[in-house]
Amino acid sequence: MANFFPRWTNFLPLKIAICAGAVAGGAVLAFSYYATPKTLAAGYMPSQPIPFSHKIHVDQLGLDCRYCHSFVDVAGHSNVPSNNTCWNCHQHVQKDSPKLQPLRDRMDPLLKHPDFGKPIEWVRIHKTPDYVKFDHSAHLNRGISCQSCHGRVDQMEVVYQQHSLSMGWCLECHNAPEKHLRPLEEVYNLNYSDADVTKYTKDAGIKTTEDLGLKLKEHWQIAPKASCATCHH
Amino acid sequence: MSTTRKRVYGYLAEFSSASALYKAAEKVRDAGFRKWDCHSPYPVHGLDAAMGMKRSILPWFVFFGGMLGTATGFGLAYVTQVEIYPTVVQAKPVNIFTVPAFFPIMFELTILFSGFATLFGLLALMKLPRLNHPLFASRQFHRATDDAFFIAVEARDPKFSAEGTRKFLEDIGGKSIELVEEED
Amino acid sequence: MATATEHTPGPSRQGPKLPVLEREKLILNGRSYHWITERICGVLENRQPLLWWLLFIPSALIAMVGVGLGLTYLVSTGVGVWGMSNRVFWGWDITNFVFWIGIGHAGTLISAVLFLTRQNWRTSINRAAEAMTIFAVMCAGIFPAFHVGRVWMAWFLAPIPNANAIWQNFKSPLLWDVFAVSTYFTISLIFWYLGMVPDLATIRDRCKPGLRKMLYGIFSLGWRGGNRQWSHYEMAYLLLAALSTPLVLSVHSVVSFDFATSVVPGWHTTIFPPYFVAGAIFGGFAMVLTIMVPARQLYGLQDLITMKHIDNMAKIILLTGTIVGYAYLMELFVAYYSGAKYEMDAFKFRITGPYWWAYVAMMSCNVLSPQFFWFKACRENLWVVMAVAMCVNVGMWFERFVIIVGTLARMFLPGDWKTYSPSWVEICLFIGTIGMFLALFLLFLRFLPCINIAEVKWTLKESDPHHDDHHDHPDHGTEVVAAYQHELHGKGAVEAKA
Amino acid sequence: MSKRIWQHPEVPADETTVSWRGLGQLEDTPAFRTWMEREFPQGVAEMANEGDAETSRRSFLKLMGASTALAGFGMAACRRPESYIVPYNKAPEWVIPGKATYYASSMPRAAGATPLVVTTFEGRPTKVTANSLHPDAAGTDAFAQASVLDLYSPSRSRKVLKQGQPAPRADFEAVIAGLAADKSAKIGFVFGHDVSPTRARLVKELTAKFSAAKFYAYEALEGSASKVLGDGVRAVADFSKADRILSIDCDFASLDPQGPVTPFFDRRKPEGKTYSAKPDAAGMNRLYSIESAFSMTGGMADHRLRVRPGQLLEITALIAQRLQIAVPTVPINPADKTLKWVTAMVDDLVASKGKSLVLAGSRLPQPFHVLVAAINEKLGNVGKDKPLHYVRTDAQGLGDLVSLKTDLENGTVETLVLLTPANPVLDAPADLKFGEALAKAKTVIHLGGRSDATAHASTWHVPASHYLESWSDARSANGVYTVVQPMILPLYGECVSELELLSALLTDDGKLVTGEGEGGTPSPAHDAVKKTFEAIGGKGSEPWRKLLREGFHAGSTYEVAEVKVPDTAVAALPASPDKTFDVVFATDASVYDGRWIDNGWLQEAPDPITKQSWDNAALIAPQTAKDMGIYDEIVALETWNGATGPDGEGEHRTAPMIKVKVNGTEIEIPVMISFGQAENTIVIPLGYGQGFDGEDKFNRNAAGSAPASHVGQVGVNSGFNAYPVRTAATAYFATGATVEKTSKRYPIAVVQEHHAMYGRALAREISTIDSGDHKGDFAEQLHNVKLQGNDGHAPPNISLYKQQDRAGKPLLSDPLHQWAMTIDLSSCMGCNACLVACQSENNIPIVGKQQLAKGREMHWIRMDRYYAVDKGNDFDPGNPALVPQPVACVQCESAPCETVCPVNATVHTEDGLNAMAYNRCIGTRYCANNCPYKARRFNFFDYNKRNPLVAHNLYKGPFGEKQVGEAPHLQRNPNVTVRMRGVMEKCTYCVQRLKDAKIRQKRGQKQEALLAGKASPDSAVTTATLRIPVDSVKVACQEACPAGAISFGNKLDGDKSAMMRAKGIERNYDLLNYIGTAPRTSYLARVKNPNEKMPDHQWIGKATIHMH
Repeated sequence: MANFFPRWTNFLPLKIAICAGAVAGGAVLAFSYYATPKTLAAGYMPSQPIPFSHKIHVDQLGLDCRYCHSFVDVAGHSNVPSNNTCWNCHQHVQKDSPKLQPLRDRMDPLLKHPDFGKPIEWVRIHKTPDYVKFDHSAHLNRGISCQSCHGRVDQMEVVYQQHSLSMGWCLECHNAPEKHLRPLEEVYNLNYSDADVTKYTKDAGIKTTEDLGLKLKEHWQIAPKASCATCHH
Repeated sequence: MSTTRKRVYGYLAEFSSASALYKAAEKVRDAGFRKWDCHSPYPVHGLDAAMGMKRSILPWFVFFGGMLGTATGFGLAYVTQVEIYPTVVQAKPVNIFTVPAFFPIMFELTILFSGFATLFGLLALMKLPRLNHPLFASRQFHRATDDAFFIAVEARDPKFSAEGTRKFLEDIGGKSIELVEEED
Repeated sequence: MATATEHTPGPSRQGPKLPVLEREKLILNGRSYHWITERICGVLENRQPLLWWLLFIPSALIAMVGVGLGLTYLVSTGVGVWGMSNRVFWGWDITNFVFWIGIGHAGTLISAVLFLTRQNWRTSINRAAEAMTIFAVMCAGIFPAFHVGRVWMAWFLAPIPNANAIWQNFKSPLLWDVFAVSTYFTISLIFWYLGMVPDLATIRDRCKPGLRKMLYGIFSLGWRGGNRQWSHYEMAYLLLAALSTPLVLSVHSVVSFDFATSVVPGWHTTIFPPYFVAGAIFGGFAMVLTIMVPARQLYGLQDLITMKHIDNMAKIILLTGTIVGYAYLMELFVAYYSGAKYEMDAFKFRITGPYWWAYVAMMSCNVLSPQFFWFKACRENLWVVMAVAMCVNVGMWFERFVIIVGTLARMFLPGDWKTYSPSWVEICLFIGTIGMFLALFLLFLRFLPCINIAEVKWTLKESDPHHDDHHDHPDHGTEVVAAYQHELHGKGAVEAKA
Repeated sequence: MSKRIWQHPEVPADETTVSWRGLGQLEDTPAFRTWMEREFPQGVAEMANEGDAETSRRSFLKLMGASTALAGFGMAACRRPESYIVPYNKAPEWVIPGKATYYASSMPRAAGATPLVVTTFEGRPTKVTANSLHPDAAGTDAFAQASVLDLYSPSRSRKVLKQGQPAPRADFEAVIAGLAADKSAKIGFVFGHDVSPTRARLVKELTAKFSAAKFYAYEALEGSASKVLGDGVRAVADFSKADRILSIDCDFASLDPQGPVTPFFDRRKPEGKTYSAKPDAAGMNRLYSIESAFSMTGGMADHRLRVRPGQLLEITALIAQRLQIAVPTVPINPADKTLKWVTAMVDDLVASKGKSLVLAGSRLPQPFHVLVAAINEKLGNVGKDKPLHYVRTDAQGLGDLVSLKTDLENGTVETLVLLTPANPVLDAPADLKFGEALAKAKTVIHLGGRSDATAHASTWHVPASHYLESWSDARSANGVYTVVQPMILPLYGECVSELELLSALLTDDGKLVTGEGEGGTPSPAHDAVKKTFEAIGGKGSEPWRKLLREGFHAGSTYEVAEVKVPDTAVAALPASPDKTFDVVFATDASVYDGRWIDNGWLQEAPDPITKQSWDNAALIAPQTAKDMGIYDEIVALETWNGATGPDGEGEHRTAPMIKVKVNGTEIEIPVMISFGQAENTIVIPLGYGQGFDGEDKFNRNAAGSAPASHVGQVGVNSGFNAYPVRTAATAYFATGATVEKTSKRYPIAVVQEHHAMYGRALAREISTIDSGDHKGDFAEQLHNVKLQGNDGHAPPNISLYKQQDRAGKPLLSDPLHQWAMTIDLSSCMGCNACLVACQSENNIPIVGKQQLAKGREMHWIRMDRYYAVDKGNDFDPGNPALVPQPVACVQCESAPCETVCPVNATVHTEDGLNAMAYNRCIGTRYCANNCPYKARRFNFFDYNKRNPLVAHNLYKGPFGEKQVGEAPHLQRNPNVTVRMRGVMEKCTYCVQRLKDAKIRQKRGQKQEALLAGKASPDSAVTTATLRIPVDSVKVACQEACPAGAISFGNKLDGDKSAMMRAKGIERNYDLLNYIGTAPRTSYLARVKNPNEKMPDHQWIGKATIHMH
């Protein structure tokens, strides 16, 4: 009689266990890092049919967000401007820019382009699933800025998704809105900072935006809901 | 068996019955051996004492495993239900008074963790799985799982001596005494 | 369980004659260790009898068609292929779930509760009963897993940290169920497997080198039967038995909570947990008999699984059947005593309403048929035993059907009353699980030791290290002593020496 | 170029008001006026012309067709698929993406237009509701609610057909041009019975242009009242003035409207319409009903007499006789009981002279109308400020079907233009043989929404524009001028509206312009309507704008007609011979006369009386059924053991088929038991059996007379056609029918299988009088409402727990809103308006007959209807009380469903709703089992993705046919998730509306801050500013209810809210109170107002009062 299993097999179970543990642990870590909206959704930066620069229009030219997204504080849906909003200016400005050719094709009847009258298909960046009902106006009119969800769009040459927009991320703010609350006047000011706080209060104790947010939360009776029907119906 | 020189594992002696094994074990114990074992096809009662073994410490593993399970159950339920995201269901309170509803899961996790502690604790204590062992090289050892009773005394034991131990085993009634050597 | 006999002492004895309880032998005909090894290992080493194939092939086919195709169709098309409606939301699915999970309970009970209560007769049947537990829980698990509308979302049931920051509802009996059933399966599997390790080693040691030896070798983990292993092993076995006992009681209690914690009249009753547990043991033992009696004949294991085993199981069925019958009557009394119209009606409609036949089937199979076991002649007649066991299997299925469908079809508002009947898909799936259960059990017989070899050896008289000491003990009235008495005296002797 | 008037840098001061209309949210504040002026600006510079402005907002398909491509169901892949945002190229005015826009319009109908407010999303009409500003507003019924589905129906006709085959529209346009040129054309026009002033004006113009033109009006279920009252004269009831009402087989509350019905229901509430008064029986009206089968109205009656139709005239004559109106021609030999009943009733009518009202069913034969006119005259009920007055409508000088037939046969009419919504080839009286007459015409042009039998029998079939796509006008019951304005261009380019067709004929070149003209000029129908209106409302844009804004022209009514009391010497009707049966050809609550057969919502809505869906059946009283030998035993209303009925239950239920022979013809039809129906009477609803395909159980497609092409997917194989046995003389009922049993059986789908309450006090009822049964007087009965049934002896529920969170605050923590509802059974009649309204608001799918039979209906509201008959009733035990009870999720505060969900998919919201997160649901269905009200609905199949109407389709899984076409998706409410298979759903109090209202309210904070010029952190925000104004938000069922039975509001508003006042009254009780679920929806017990002198008074209002 001899041993059926060679001696090295004695260590095999331990090795397998260690390897399996490492693989499983690695998979969990990798999955929880890479397969979550934080990684999958944030940072999405598709190229658009017209390379519209928010930095130029907002930061340099000083356009208000609502010039183009005109219903954002009125409707749940934040509208993307229709072609004639662009055309209002761009039939006079940057008339020859090749980047704007798609717009001219659609808007200038003289070009007789086959696309005339058709809309521009912008690539959607910020998307919540169809079972999530996010209402822009509810947030903007209660002191949550564009910036809280979209980031510093005014600094973006090309718009990308800054935050995960996952439910957990939404809940962070719904459970502690003071970090994001600001005076209504500052909602469209993406540059809002601690320095702006003093404009709105004489209370020396309020120094940071969060301090002011706490005050606003109390004063405006802001109590964001966290139950399902707040967003799902 | 090859003739090359090999490391000796120890002696393996067969005994005729459980009672013979039992009596022999007492003698081996009294002779002061440490690295030895009795092999039988079923657990022979009282052999622990006959071999001078202490009670297994496995219950402690299981106790702590179980407590960990209870704590996990409670923590998982309480933290997720009361701390992180309290939900209102059937007007049940969202505070410490809701804990009775968590008892079933705390209980189940206690059992589950205890079970795993038993399994892994046992394997650790038995030093299994170990598929290769010198004893498997013995030509008669396979009967240990059928109908034979063996005592194996390891060469590592300080009292071991090639001749003395063999003689000792013969004296206490061992038959078919075999010098088991390690293979490689 | 034991018969008092007047024993005549041997001629060498002197002293008073003492009447003692002589245990019936668990293993008949004075079989040797090796005979036991040969016999049990022979089941899986020899060529399988033709009957095995005749049973296995149809079972496997039924399992593949019923479970495989049934589930494929179900998942691809929707729960609507079953017969449920917006009035009766559960039908055969949960009926089958409770039925199978109940069957599982006998295995754990035999291996754990009878172990703790030192019922050595369990050793011949516990392995098969535990296997039955595993397979029954597997069959049971299919139903709750696949009865959900979106099975691909069933992972929502697992408490995994997620980007949605939402968790399970730990107050839900259904979540308790998830934990209870998965724990039950895991612990049963561990228990079963650990119990099998020495026996796998036996088989390993009988194998010629080859694939079989490798597999048995791997799964026996290198077991050497050394007492330094046995010592921990026995402790582990004891601990697992101690863990399984409350577990098995909790599992069916938790299953019963699905009903008992609801507001539905006929479900909302505190007697459900003990009633369900008793019913589970009842149904489980019936299934053990249903399977073991033919297997015993098929493989010639009459010396290992003796009429004493069957007699004991029949008595347990009688006991638990009576408890179940008591529960049925007590339900009615509680409903009457509540004075609530809805409660009284629930039982009135159960008994006389559209599903009266199910109630009659339940009552006659579960309460009346076990009454035969009051008679020894019935307990000793294998045909009667099989017939009653089959009745109980059927009756326990109907019990769950009555509780679930009979109640839901006639709830609070007459405006929503509508009866339910299963579709062919549900029927196929149930038959498929029966096929799956049989197929798995036959595979078990084919590849694994169906009787616990080590434990059976242990129950032999000569396995007690002191079995031959007693001639020297003047305080013993007889040399023929029950095995457990040997143990007691053996321990005393050891302690005295130490 | 741009018309974007909203493109102001600053926000309009009060754009909080997007759903201002009918919501009562904005009183007539100055801010409101300012906003209105802005919304409808005068002379906005960018507008090229007015017509441009009118059409641009409706041009959604042209501009926005791609937007629906966005809705995709994407599993999270590694990288998500690219999706696009497709903005408008030229943004249409007033359309705010994602926000509803509301327009006032109306639905033209024979009994007067239903004034509506239409909800549109990005130009898609998705929901209609009553225009509560309209003086004739009376809620909506199921037909109006369901009409929006017809717009998107896949069965809708969308191609021009020539002889039943598709043909180019240009060919048809050439025909019209030819007709327009031929001024001597022998042309006939058949209209419906709806009244359109523009049409009346165009008729005059047509008469002027075409010298030989003839005009007719036809609808299948037309009555003969106008023959008695005079051409174009109608009787209109004012229920607010009627203390005592007698309905002679008149379902005025539902299928046979006689005037705005809401005031009738207001007076069914002893506490007054808004629950603000002390309960008082004196304010209630009393309804007597004499009918042969239960109608919705009969179910409301305080005293109801069941009479076979053959005896109805005798009873009517008896009433006349008691009022000293001689009716010598009708033999009157009433039974004792009947005589007592009638005598006491007439005494009561006489006692309320001038404040009583007698109504005869409009479909009853002429003698009834003669007698009833005389009776009303005698009782002094007619005139201004009286319960009844006669009006003269614009529909005058129109011939009937008999004269049309004659004209067709003798060649007076060669070209026939069929504009009626009826389907004369199918539904004209059989003895007229109208189909044969039609074949004699040279050209028949049929304008219709469905390609039905008439469409196939016509030379030309032209798809009609839906009323939500076309310009028109109409008059409501009292003649208020009401506009019909389009929300959207016709979905299909070939559609033509009635006025467009008439306008084209009036032009010289006969050019048919539909939808909008070249270059976006408005439709000729728009110009025609505007011209008509200028004559009524005055010229200039302001009255016109006001009309479009409000939907009606205030102050315009019909002129009152003087009606000479007709001669009472009426002809007796033929008596019912012995051992024969009377047959009633009933109006159907789902398909009406057959025109709605392709409307899935209506087909699926259970018949309010029989609870049958998708089919019709011959209804027979239990005793009659036994006498006929159909059943061996009398089918009991209630069995002691809850056993299934003799026909089985659920998917196994089949009905025995009988042969009914009447008027010399016979039909086969399944039988259903109907309780409370007169003996020896067979009621057969009309309108079914219009087309069959190979899936039909009896292979009726083989007969060829009703091919599947006559109906769409919804209506195919649905029911049995009773028109072939109906003659002109027996248009409403026939006598002398014989019945033969057959061995055949037919599967039927019945939503509610058990009709009694089984001793459970569910839908509670009390009466205003002490009937001497120890239940006391009105006050005592009111006091004991909460103690009826099991609740009288169940101990109170005491919770072990305090309902608190970690901080010790209450769980339902919202300090602003806590929603609740009451349903008043006293005014609920059990029609399906709420059910269908809910379906359209909440994207509820239909499931088809087979699924419905299994009990898988998806309606969030289950309209339970219970019959109750007192054991001691010796007056007429076969005439049970009918009590409806709509049950939707009652939003239990202590909801049993929530705790059992393992995944937290259904939890409570802070404001007291039982929320349902569809996307979290895995479908264990445990919640639904544990719901005592069975208010939850499970998506057993992907009803939204797999067409449930194709036979066996649901069972084909991935191989099944997908939902047909894109159009049905356009109806969906974008604010409500479309549920997939495997998830649970249920009523959530229209949470999308509540959320929308809250957001609008909170926006006010900003407005306030900006207007006051204060820095926003200093702006005052109080509970009052954040709370939605009292009762301003309405849920869909509440809005739809014509009876005002549903009150909804915020509990924290206290007694300012009608809902809270209703909760405070003694009639309020919780359904299944003893379980302790603490429902937020409670019910108000039904109050019957019997007459102590009536022989049956002691059995009235006793449905539940003796239960314990």
